[in-house]
Amino acid sequence: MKETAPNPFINGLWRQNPTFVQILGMCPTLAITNSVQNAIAMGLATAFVLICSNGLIAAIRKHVPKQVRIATYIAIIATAVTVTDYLVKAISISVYKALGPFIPLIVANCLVLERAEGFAAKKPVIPSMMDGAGMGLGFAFGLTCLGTVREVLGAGTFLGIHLFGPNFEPWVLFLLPPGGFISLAIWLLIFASYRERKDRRERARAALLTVQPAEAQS
Amino acid sequence: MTEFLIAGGIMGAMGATLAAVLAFADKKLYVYEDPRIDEVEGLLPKANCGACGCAGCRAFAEKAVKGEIAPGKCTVNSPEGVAAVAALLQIDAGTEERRVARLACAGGPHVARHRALYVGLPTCRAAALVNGGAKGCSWGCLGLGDCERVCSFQAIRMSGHSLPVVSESLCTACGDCVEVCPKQLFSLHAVSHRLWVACRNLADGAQAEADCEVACTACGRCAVDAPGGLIQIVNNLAVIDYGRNSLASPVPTQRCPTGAIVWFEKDQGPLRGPEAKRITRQSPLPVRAADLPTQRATSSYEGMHL
Amino acid sequence: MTGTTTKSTQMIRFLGFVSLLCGVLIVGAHVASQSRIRVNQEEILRESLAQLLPGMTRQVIYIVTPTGELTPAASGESSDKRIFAGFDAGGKFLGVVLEASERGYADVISAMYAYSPASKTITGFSVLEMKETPGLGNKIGSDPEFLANFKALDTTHPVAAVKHGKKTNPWEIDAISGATISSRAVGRMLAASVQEMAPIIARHRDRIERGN
Amino acid sequence: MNESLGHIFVDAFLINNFVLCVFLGMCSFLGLSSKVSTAWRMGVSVIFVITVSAILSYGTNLILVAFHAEYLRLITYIVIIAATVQLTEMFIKKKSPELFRELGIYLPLITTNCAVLAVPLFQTARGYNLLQSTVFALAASGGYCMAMVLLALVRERTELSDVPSLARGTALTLVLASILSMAFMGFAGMGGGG
Amino acid sequence: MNFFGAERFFGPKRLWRGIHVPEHKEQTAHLPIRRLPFPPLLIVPLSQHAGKPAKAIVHEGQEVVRGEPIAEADGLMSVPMHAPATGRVERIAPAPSAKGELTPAIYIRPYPGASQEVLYGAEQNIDQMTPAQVVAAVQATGVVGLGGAAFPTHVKLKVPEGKKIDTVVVNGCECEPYLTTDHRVMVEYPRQVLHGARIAMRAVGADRAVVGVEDNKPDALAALRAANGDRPGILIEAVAAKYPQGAEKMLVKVLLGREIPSGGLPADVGLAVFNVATLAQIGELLPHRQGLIERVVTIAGPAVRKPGNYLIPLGTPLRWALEQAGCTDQAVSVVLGGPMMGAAVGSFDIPLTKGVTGVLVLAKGGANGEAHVFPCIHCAACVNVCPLQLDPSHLGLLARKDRYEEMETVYHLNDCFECGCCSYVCPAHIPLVQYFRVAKQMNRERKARS
Amino acid sequence: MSGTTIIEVRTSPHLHGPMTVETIMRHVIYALLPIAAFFSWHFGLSAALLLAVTTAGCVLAEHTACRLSGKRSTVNDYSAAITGLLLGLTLPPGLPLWMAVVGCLVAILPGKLLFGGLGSNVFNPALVGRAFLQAAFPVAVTNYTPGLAANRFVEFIPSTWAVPLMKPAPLNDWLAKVAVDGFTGATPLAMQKFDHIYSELGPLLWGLGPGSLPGCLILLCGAYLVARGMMDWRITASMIAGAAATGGIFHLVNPALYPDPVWVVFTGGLLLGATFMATDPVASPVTPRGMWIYGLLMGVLTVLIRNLGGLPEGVMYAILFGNALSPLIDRLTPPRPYGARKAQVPQ
Ligand SMILES: Cc1cc2nc3c(=O)[nH]c(=O)nc-3n(C[C@H](O)[C@H](O)[C@H](O)COP(=O)(O)O)c2cc1C
Ligand SMILES: Cc1cc2nc3c(=O)[nH]c(=O)nc-3n(C[C@H](O)[C@H](O)[C@H](O)COP(=O)(O)O)c2cc1C
Ligand SMILES: Cc1cc2nc3c(=O)[nH]c(=O)nc-3n(C[C@H](O)[C@H](O)[C@H](O)COP(=O)(O)O)c2cc1C
Ligand SMILES: Cc1cc2nc3c(=O)[nH]c(=O)nc-3n(C[C@H](O)[C@H](O)[C@H](O)CO)c2cc1C
Ligand code: SF4
Ligand code: SF4
Ligand code: SF4
Ligand code: SF4
Ligand code: FES
Repeated sequence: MKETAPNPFINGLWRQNPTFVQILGMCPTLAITNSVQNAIAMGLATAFVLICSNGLIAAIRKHVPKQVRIATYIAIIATAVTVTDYLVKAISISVYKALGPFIPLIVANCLVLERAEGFAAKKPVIPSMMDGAGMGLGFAFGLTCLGTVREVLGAGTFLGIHLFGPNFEPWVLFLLPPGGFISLAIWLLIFASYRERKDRRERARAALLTVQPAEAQS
Repeated sequence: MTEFLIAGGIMGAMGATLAAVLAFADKKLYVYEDPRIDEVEGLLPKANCGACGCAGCRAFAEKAVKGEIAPGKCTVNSPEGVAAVAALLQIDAGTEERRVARLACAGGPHVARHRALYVGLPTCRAAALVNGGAKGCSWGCLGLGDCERVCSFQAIRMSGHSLPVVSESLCTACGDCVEVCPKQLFSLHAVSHRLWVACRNLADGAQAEADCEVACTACGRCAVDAPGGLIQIVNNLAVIDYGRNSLASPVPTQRCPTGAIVWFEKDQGPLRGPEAKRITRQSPLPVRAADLPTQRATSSYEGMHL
Repeated sequence: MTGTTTKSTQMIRFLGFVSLLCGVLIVGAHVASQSRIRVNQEEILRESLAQLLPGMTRQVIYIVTPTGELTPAASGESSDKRIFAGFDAGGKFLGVVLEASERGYADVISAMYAYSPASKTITGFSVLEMKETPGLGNKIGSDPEFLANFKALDTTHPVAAVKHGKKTNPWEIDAISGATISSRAVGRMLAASVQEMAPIIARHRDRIERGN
Repeated sequence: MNESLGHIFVDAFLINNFVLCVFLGMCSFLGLSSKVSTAWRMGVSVIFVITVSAILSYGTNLILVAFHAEYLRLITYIVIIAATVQLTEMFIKKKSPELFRELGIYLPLITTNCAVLAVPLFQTARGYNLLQSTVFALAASGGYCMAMVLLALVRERTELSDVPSLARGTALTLVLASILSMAFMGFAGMGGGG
Repeated sequence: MNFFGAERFFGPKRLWRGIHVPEHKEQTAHLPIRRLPFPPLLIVPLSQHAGKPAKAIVHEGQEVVRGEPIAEADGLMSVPMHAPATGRVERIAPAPSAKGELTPAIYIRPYPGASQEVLYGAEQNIDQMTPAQVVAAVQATGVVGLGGAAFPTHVKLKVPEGKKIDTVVVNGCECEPYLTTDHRVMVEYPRQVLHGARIAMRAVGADRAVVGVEDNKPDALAALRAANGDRPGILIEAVAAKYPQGAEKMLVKVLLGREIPSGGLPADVGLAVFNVATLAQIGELLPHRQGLIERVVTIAGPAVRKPGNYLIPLGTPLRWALEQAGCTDQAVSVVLGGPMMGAAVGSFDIPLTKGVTGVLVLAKGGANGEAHVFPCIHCAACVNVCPLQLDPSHLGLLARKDRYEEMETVYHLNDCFECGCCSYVCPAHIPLVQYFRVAKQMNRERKARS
Repeated sequence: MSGTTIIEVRTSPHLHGPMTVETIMRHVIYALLPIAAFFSWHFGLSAALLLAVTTAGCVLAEHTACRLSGKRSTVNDYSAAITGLLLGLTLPPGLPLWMAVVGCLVAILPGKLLFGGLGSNVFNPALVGRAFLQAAFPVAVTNYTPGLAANRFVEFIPSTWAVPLMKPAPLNDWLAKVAVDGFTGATPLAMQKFDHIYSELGPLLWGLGPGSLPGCLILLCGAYLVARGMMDWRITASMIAGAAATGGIFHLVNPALYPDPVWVVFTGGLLLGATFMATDPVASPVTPRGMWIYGLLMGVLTVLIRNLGGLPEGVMYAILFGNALSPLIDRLTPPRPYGARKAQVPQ
């Protein structure tokens, strides 16, 4: 049974976080996060696309013939992305340059289609937009986490501010592809150990509550 | 304005063309699949345990949709889940009495002797292949916990005395432990089968008791106490006829001298009768000091128990 | 809807309609943002030119035809080979800016540099696009020590990069330590570009300096 | 630009491997690489989809350029890809239901595999001709397939060992991917330089 | 050390893979075969061979004469049993066995002072028998493979439909450390061995026999060569000592360059393989129409007081045999068979049967000592020594994860004959063979279920 | 013992050969010691300290990590010490120690323990550590100081003591002080690749160039392990053969640009890699044919990366790539089982 998610917004932000739990939308997650600034910009752009596309798709969901549903969703997403693309270009060329070829690729960000199929296609407009916002911000949060590790270690800065003084030896690796993988792995390990510790605590509590099964009592 | 016309034209034409292609392909390549299969699968616990007898949950869903299997056959599903599947398919849930795994041995190392020390892979399977395991009773549990490891539902826990304890609530009757146990000590029984002989030893009484303090010695008291034919002594062992389970009660356990016959009270585990030997020992019995003929002494030969 | 195949014509009509709508939306966004984007792009171009030719306020763009002739280009349009001539507020000719590219460590590096036809020196250098290793190769765009090479780089002799600390001649580029490959790529890029463009510029020097 | 076909191939296949160096197609790379059999089937499906859609997009681009409607590139490309994927999906479902089951939710997700969209976009941006585009598409998708299979191979191997529970799953996969990508750094600069 | 494997190209024929194990044969190789007295009680299991158990033809309380049949063969895949001593049948009841289960057995209490002379039997002329009659006569002797497998010998003598056997291979390798039964049999009974070989040749219609003897037994080679003289038909070949050369698949490859197909039989490549002791028994028993009632067993090992080769009545309890030979208090485990393939026993109340080639009493702290098991480091030592060219490394890794089916279908688990080379060399001390046994068992059960 | 012997039941075989993992690893360390001694003699105190730090770092990292996760410490199998020694031998002697420690942590934690410890790692841990360092601190890791400096036993190379996380101070002053003539800081390979300057071959054989170890000594130490049956010579042989052959082809095509095969084999880390790293049993194939293919592949790849790539050295990348391929090689080259018609490639 589908769990009754209390709030689609919180759901995307934390419980079903696209980066750390669902492992979706990985390309921008790994490619764009070598600075915190880029990470935030990309996260917000994606969130914007998600909100628009979820809303639009939810609005027409009742009329879509099953066989062309993917093509339809994709067309809608692509429209939202192209519009975003122009918007970003119009607002700031330097941000546009940093996000490079990855804005058009938001179209192909699995996260967006997954939400279209998995949520917007079934739910009304408002919750869908909430979901889009939650997922989008969750995604932005994930990117920022990653961007932080990579920028701090890779350049010794956070949002461009030097943290360790000019003599810091940057860990170039973290700006390179392997560093992307490693940073995400580090975050996943942190979350896993957190979860494991929580589990262990819960299990210990459960053990105190249950009666030990009796073995051949005499 | 021309831009709008061109864009509209191109996009409209492309959309229509692709839709036409897809529509055509859809006619040619369409495979009918009952959408209810997916829906049923969504309602299953996804344990893929095989307790239902199908190869995984999807196979169960396929069969359930075809009406070949009742939703209730999935014993892992919650009652609400079963009801939901049944409601979806508009059929009867078809409930089945829940079964659990029961162990036919109570001889931990504190009551059952080992005749040698087994050294090797710490699994029952491996131990059983070396001379049948090092236990004195060649039917008994080897205590190395293959069943605990194989149970995907954490329903088996090895007790402090290296005996598996099955949790009645967690066991889904998937049968994995039945298959893995090299001594075939597990069997699946309806939970209502509460009278139980926790022993498989076929040796005669004296030998059985020498090997294990809680063995069934085939003394026959339970059989005498039980109503008509419920318990019989076959091959030096008490055997319960579960066809007459309605007659079962804790009474036959009352006079059992070793406590080999027990009554499972829900959530309390096996209960022995009041006359059963009290076992206060916690530590394992020493491995029987091997009467390895270290001297050339023909006279010691009389020690051979035959 | 379960189990029933939707009518093909309905599918075609639906998808056609949605696509049409999307197309219109996109064009709308395109048209609406077009002017703003152009302004932005020109701004960027001017900024980067001004960086190379300090004091520049006006640029004239020429396209080099395959035969080596110059034709003026409408601003903002990109094409093969371009020469930007820069003038200050007083209309004084400051120098030309040229584009060049070469394969670096990771991928192609493309850059712009300022060239003074009068002194035959390179007077400025800035990277447009590169994928050199951050913190290493990408210093060719930011390292002040490296950029100092381009205050007045002699081009009468073919330009070349030498290892860090080994610069002895005015036509040599002092490489970035640890990024010699990228530095050498810059050297090769400039050498090739100057070799090709200098004669053309020399031929049309008058016209360029006049700015028509 | 007039790159040689060999150079285009080596560049897209090894040096700027789509998966390990450019970060495209990550989701399926991480999600579908637990078994070699699945990984390589997915890889082959992607090779097919990418090559077909690259050729179709090349044609589409010609039309768009003719009408000065370049702004429609993104949407036309992606819709064409979506249609190609859906056709492939129908085809596989008909011909090999068990493969279909194995690729499961990931088949429709080929559409949203960034690598698939990136190829037409890159080829347009770099002004490749039809032949170059095809080679580029083959190399990029071949590189994707290779990386997939490599990762699946090493993942299958880790299945035989006792990975600490902490690292089991995606974290270990990411570490493997990261080491693989370090190994691929050896190819960097193979295209030129020194 | 085996540097570039150059020694392969010199010297006698040899096995390429496999291992060199310390032989420890000096303990008993020079000791002549001696008889052991009758124990107070003999336990003759009805199943001492591979195949169907025999059917008892005596009843409790009945008196039997040494050599008299007491159980008859139950079909083709079965052999009769004979009374190992003159005495009385005390009972017919289950008895413990080396496998750990109880199996039916005939308990015979020999009369005190009973003679070791065999009083039963009658002469028969083999030369006038057809091959089928020879096979029947061999079955009547109750002889099974004495090389360890205890496979009924007459079954091997019956040429399968459509096959032709051109050569009888006589296996005198005895590659297992400690064991010297075949060695002593060859030294002391060379004529019986050769006679048995000729009987086998007649039965299978082969015109040639090859005896393979490892070159660490020069006296056995000499004795066989002397006994054979220059009679044609039997070729006696020395092969360089290496374990497990005695396995028929290996020996056949080394001697004749033939490979028995996977899952096939020697007959598939025109061969029949017999152990020297098996043939010696046939050569000895068949002319007198007698039955197999005793066999040579090596009792050896670091913890034995009086090691030696003993002629032991079948059904002698292990405890009796050990008491006769005596153990030191260093003893820690007792193995039936050789140290590489033999099974350790946990009970001394089991009888010695036709398949027991040796009894080893191992001491504490020997090579058998406690060792820490490391993870597999993929060192490939096991792959390099596996005589069947399997991949024990992967098999072991898969077994750890219970992936038994894959082991069988992809990695040829069922070809493994459990020689133990891989476990022997594994620096990580992984009990590979034990894993493989469990895996095979699990696969068998899975197949039986479905 | 009062005659109450407990008998044990075990499975066959009841004998075991003399080899254990622990002995093998110990002997690998013995074989590495002469090389480590040479390294320390050649570069002096800093090198010795570097080796000590990497070895201790790896051992401590493994010990602590095991303890923290509540397991028995596994350092007594000596494999962590090998990792440390080899990591140290692949690093330049003046590397800041804090970077060396980072390398140890990476080698042992994600490189080994994350996979499940000894025997489970897919990639060679020492090389994972080294690859990480190379990518993280490319300048520091390729910065070689001159060997045989006069004061090498008296003072440390200053960069050794760089403050953690900070850049090492430039070495120019120190270099001027030790006054090594014509020293460029480049390894012979880098000089050949970027400046087309060939170092003399003779000193290379004896390891007297900067950044190179004595080829002959390495081969000798490897031969010791082979003779004791603790290492497989096939991988080493085929890797050298592969590199020499590929190098030879390049040399024939353009002798001016590409060095000759002997030079190829004796420079850079090739011999150390082929002898001690490519042969790491854990990450290499187990099948006999597989070993040949594996070695050849790495040899060829090394030279391709060296000659065509942007980096002067390719051994590390070639071995890591080989490690990644070794499961595939194992699958494609199963031994032909006795009695089978032909080897079957598992699916
Ligand atoms: C991960 C990595 C990235 C590198 N990136 C660059 C780069 O972008 N540009 C460059 O010139 N050298 C780069 N190099 C270094 C070169 O391989 C080479 O060592 C260096 O250019 C030689 O310069 P040097 O002679 O000053 O030491 C990189 C090395 C590594 C390991
Ligand atoms: C099921 C089965 C059937 C056999 N049938 C024959 C047979 O027909 N002819 C034959 O010569 N050997 C036959 N053998 C004997 C084997 O070839 C082999 O000699 C025997 O298993 C003992 O070999 P080992 O000691 O190497 O395990 C058979 C074996 C088995 C297991
Ligand atoms: C690993 C292994 C080692 C063996 N070693 C011997 C041996 O040394 N001597 C021997 O006679 N049989 C040995 N055998 C048994 C032979 O394979 C074969 O079964 C026997 O020679 C057949 O003769 P039999 O049936 O007369 O015993 C060995 C079998 C295996 C699997
Ligand atoms: C011949 C041989 C070579 C080895 N080479 C390496 C090596 O290059 N790097 C390393 O970390 N460990 C090496 N080891 C040690 C050990 O195998 C390694 O730490 C494992 O990879 C840890 O699982 C080697 C061991 C042996 C026996
Ligand atoms: S393994 Fe046994 S105990 Fe566990 S769920 Fe299955 S039947 Fe029950
Ligand atoms: S019940 Fe069976 S499997 Fe479980 S511990 Fe006992 S012998 Fe082992
Ligand atoms: S795998 Fe089997 S046949 Fe091969 S060495 Fe091991 S035990 Fe012997
Ligand atoms: S000998 Fe042992 S450690 Fe070596 S590969 Fe085989 S199983 Fe692994
Ligand atoms: S975001 Fe690129 S494949 Fe998922």
